[in-house]
Amino acid sequence: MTVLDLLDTGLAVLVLAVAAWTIVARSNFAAVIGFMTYGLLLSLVWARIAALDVAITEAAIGSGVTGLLLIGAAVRLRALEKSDTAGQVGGLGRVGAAVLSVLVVVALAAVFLSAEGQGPSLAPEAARHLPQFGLGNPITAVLMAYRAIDTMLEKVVLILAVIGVWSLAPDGAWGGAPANLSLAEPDPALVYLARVLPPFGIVVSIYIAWVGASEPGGAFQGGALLAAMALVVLMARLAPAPEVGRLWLRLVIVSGPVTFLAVGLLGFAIATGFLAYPTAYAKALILFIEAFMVLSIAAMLPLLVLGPPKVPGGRA
Amino acid sequence: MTATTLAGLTGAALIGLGLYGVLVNVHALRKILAFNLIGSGVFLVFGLVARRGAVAGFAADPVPQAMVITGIVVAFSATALAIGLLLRLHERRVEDAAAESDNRSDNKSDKT
Amino acid sequence: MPLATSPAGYLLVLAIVLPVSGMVLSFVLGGRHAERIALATAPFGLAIAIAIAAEVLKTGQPITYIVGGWSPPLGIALRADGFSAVMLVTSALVLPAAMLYARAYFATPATLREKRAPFAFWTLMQGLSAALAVVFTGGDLFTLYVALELLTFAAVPLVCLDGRAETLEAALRYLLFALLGSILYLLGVGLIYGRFGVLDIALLAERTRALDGDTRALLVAGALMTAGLAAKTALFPLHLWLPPAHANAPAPASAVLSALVVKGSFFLAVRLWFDVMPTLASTAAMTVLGALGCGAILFGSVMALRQERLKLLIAYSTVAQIGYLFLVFPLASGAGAWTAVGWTGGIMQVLAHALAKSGMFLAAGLVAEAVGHDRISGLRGVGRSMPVTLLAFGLGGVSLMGLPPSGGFLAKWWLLLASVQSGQWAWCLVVLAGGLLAGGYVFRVVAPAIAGEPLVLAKPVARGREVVALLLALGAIALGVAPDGLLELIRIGRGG
Amino acid sequence: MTALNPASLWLLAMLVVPLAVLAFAVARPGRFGTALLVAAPLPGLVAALLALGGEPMAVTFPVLRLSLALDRPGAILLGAAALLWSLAAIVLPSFLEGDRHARRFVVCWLLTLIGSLGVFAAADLVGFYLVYALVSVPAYGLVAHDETAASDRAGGVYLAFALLGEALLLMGFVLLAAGEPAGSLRIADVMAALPRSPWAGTAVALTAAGFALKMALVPAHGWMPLTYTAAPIPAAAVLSGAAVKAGVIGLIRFLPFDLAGSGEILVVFGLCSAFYGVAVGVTQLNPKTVLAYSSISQMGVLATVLGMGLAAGDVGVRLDAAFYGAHHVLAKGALFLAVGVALSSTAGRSTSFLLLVAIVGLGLGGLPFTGGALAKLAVKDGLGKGPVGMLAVASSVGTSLLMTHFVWTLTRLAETGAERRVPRRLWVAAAAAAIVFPWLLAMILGGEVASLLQPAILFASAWPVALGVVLWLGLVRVRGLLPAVPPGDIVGAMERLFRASYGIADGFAWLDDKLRQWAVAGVALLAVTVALLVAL
Repeated sequence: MTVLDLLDTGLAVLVLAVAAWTIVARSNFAAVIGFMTYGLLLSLVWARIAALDVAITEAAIGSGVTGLLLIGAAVRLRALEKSDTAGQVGGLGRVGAAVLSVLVVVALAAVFLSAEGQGPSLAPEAARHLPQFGLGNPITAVLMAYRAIDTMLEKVVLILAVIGVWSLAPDGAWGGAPANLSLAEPDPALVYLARVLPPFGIVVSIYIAWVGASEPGGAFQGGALLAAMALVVLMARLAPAPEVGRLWLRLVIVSGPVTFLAVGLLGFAIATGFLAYPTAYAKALILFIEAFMVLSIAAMLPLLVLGPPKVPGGRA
Repeated sequence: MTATTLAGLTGAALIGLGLYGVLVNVHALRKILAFNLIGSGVFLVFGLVARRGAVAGFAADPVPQAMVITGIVVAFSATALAIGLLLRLHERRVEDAAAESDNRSDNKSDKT
Repeated sequence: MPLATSPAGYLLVLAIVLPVSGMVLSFVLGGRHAERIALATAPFGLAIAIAIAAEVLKTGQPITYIVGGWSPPLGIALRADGFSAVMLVTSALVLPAAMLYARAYFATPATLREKRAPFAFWTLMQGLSAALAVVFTGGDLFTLYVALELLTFAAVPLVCLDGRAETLEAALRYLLFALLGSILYLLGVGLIYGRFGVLDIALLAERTRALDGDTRALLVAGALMTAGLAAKTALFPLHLWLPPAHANAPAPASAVLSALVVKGSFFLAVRLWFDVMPTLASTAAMTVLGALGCGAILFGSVMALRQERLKLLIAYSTVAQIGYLFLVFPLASGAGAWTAVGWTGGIMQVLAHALAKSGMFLAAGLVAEAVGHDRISGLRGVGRSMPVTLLAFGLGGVSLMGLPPSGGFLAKWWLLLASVQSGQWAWCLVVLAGGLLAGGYVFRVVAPAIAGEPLVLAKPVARGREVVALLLALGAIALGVAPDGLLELIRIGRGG
Repeated sequence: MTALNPASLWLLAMLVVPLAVLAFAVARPGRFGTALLVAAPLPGLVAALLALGGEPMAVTFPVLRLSLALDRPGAILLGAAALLWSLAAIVLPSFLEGDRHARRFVVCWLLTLIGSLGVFAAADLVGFYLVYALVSVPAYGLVAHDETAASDRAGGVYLAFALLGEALLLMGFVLLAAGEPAGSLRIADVMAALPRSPWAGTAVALTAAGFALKMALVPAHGWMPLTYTAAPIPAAAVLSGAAVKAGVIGLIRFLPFDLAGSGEILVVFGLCSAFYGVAVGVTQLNPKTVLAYSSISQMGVLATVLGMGLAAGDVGVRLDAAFYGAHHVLAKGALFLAVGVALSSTAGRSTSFLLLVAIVGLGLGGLPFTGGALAKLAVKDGLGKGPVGMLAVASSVGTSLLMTHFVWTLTRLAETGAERRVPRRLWVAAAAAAIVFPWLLAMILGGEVASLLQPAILFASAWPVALGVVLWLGLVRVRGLLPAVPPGDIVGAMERLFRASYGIADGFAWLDDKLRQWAVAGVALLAVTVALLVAL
């Protein structure tokens, strides 16, 4: 066993231990902190299996933004935690759940171990067409060209989630803004950070989105970083949360999918059909779409963290 | 055993842990957490598949990796919606309880 | 199956793009525009769906569209066979009907630019329409995962639009269980890709047919995906989320949830076992699914008989009717000559239930609105004050009971016929018992409703909304004299 | 439409005309034209007469997948039923005047009418099932019309039996269809394919059981006394007269007479019903209940006749049974109208009235010169001279006894007032129809009617009737010894048994409670996964 193997094994054990902690921890808060740690450790696992794009995404979303969302919820639900013991699962239920979960794991493990080694791959196929787009990162090609419709629909999922979260507003608050992220006055250090960080963050996220054409990174990761910047600013209360009735906000939210859809339909006219790009403009079109996707993601992720409008808006 | 298979097995174990957690945890927040564990376990399975698709000159099959990125976004949306519902439910319960105790005290004052 | 775009393939793109665009535009413009856009696009949606059905029927084979010109396995194909086509048409009928009905329910008041519930309703309904279009036309298992999630995300918030604690709890439970279901599905997708490096259904069909060797990954995937989809379809004993969600949602949402949304995940389960891996569908596994369906029929019907509230009764009836759908697995899989009969029966059940149940939910909603409650014990004479509504409920009930002429009758007829021809007698008993129990719960509502003095209504009912409910129920009846073309259409693209 | 024979259009009119009347009744609540209700069944009568006089008619509607055909047995029953529906409709206005549920009654009336007539002409399985459902299910509205505790109960019990019958029939029909390799649903085709069907026995048994429920053969008879006692007079008249014959035509159409099957089973059920109806009938004091038990008995006789025909492989029994049934249609309908007359006026106590009632009633026992005597003669040969034939004669004695008892219960009836009046003239017309129609039928069918008036034949029909009357005279003296049997006798026990099954439902509710707990449902999800994994 090499050192690397040992490290891998250690990492796996650590990941599982932290995961188990999030299940059994007594306090919700501790479990959420555990989960964020878990997310970071997981990105290391992703990096170890040659999936840098995923590692970045997992760190940004799986750990970062999701963590923020969960922490906020844990804080607000703290009052509930102690009182709510009804519906405790009995010993028999736990044993049953454990046995069946283990059976599922065994079945999966049997599959993985039975077919070790080389598996089927679309990698060469995916790479073969890359020059046609002028792209270097095959993942971007998959997301933006081969499986573009998935990516487009995934943005629709995000919009539906935004509508769903907004629909939870109290009736009187419609059109208004979501509540502040933290209940207490922001820490001065955070405020300072929030003043300094965003300019850099914006530059870096644009870079990540741009470089995604050829290196790990891309619209989603760029958007996520931009979203993180927005969240920092919101937490520091340097800017108010936007009112959900604002036209500009809605336009920003839909800009990504709308551009995607529009370029996709344009494909009927200028290329071979829906979501097809003419070879000459492929890279330009993809980057054009990605630019708006970054905007959309950067708007939607913080909005999903912020939750439904709470403060009655300026205009009903 | 390679790092890849190890990652796959880790994924399987995470799925098992998550399933157990979703089933036995009472608190909805913890169910949501456990659901995210299952999710990341499933994504690791995709990672394993991607890595096994490494053929000459390619570190991994990009297609499953791209799917994971899409999957992470969807999982995040799901978490956000679930948390939103949970928080709103909590709020409503507090409001309803407050309204009920108001009613009760009103009734009492009527009687006295 | 062809891996090239069919001449009319663009219709599939339109079927998806239209509701997506409508939803996005509604989201941006908001307010009354959302309603207008939803209603204005509906006829076009219906026209597209009918055009797809006509094309499939005319050419006698599925139509395909290769998105972006990238052929599977690298790219994604959209595909519509006969089953897709009839489901597209059904949803293009039921959704607009629910929307028309909902206009009074979710109107934006003149004093407001935008109101929460109407905004959410009109955008989410279009989201639902888009999700269903992708579910019915998606040719790629991962695209279908995204579609499943689209469906869930559009459906869940509809349940709790009134914001009561009870409905929020129902919605949360629905969401969590549905997520559990979809993650199991996704895990299966991962395993299948790991085995073949292919997710296109048509290609997978070829691969699994030609398969010899290790099937372990596929079997594990099949079990996981089927269980996940069963959870999303609320197949007994996985129905915990359905009664509270369907019974507490606003009536037009309940109608769509019961009629279409649960059929979405069922549709994918059918795809899985009839298209993706028909050769791996063991008799035992199909029997397990059929047995669960039987459990659902008996259990759901008996529970419906016991409910105090009308909408809960209808919701449990949905649990029962879903059971019939799963009889399609033992009755239409395999190679016997009866499979065509079992298939037609199963699909007819999907269609008849969609129309009958949506009509019944809309009728129940009208009753609850006009009377002020939906306690069955307090509905004596309601049929005399709102006869059209009760007629809608009763005609839907006729189809559920399987009395002729109705789609429900034909469905039962064929399911029984296939059971007999395949020698699987046990299903017959349950199907017949289910009909009797359905008779019981329909009678429980209808008999007192047409008796006594006319119930005094707290609020008048709008005739137009009654007619919408009635038309849907009449649709279920009209399926009883379904033209041969429809039956032919249902079978187009079925393996073999 | 593939019909060539323009007379067949009457078959279409038979269904369309009542539908049009129905539409009219729904569109114009409040007022409903008596004339329309009386006219609605008449196209059926015309079709029946045309079919009796000429060739069998047939017509097919491909779009509706419905085909109609009228042969002689069907036409005989159709004619009698249409006549009764038309006559009974005459009293509807006086019954429904000021009734808050008049429209509901008329709608149910017309739907039942369509089914009742259609069932004699339906020529394919699905079409037959459709009209059979129509003659069974909407009749609930007629039975439960009065909205008393008794009629609510009767309605519930009626519907339960009706739906159970539908279920049995559905399964039987599916088995019949499954046995037809070409996929044809025409009754003629499936019956022709029956000998080669692997499911022949089960198919016939289930189908016959479904029809036996409709005919109220013992032990599935309990619904009938409840129903006819609770239903308003005109409804009871058409239900007991016409609607029940859906079961008779069912047996006629679906028993494989050309195969000589095991008809003995049917004979046993039939004879049991024939005597059981009489035995319990004489304990009843409500004339409507007495008539209901008489119907059980008469349907038992018909089942015996058909059973003997089946055992002997005698195709001709179809016509005989239809003839017997046709007489019962009109006689039973007339007798229910007689109850209406007795209820609505003192004239109901007059000797002339009671005499006519006795003639029609004893006609069921075979009183010479009545239509009933012809009916008895028609089935006599089929019943044979063996033990079954003798038992059949004994049942005639019983019927006469029961009918005498019926006349007596009429005399004891308290007058309830005249607002729901059955006109005497109508009653006389119905009675005349019951007496005369079989004679007309016999002449149309070309029988040698005069030879039936020979003294030996007259005597053979007369003595059982006389014996029955005498026996009743004896019985009435020991009346106090008779047990008090509740209408529907064993149906009360069945209801209790049914209620006991609610315990199962409680078990389901408990299960539901568990399964709706998150953890249990979650474990169930994994269990389903593992079960599928194992099963794959």
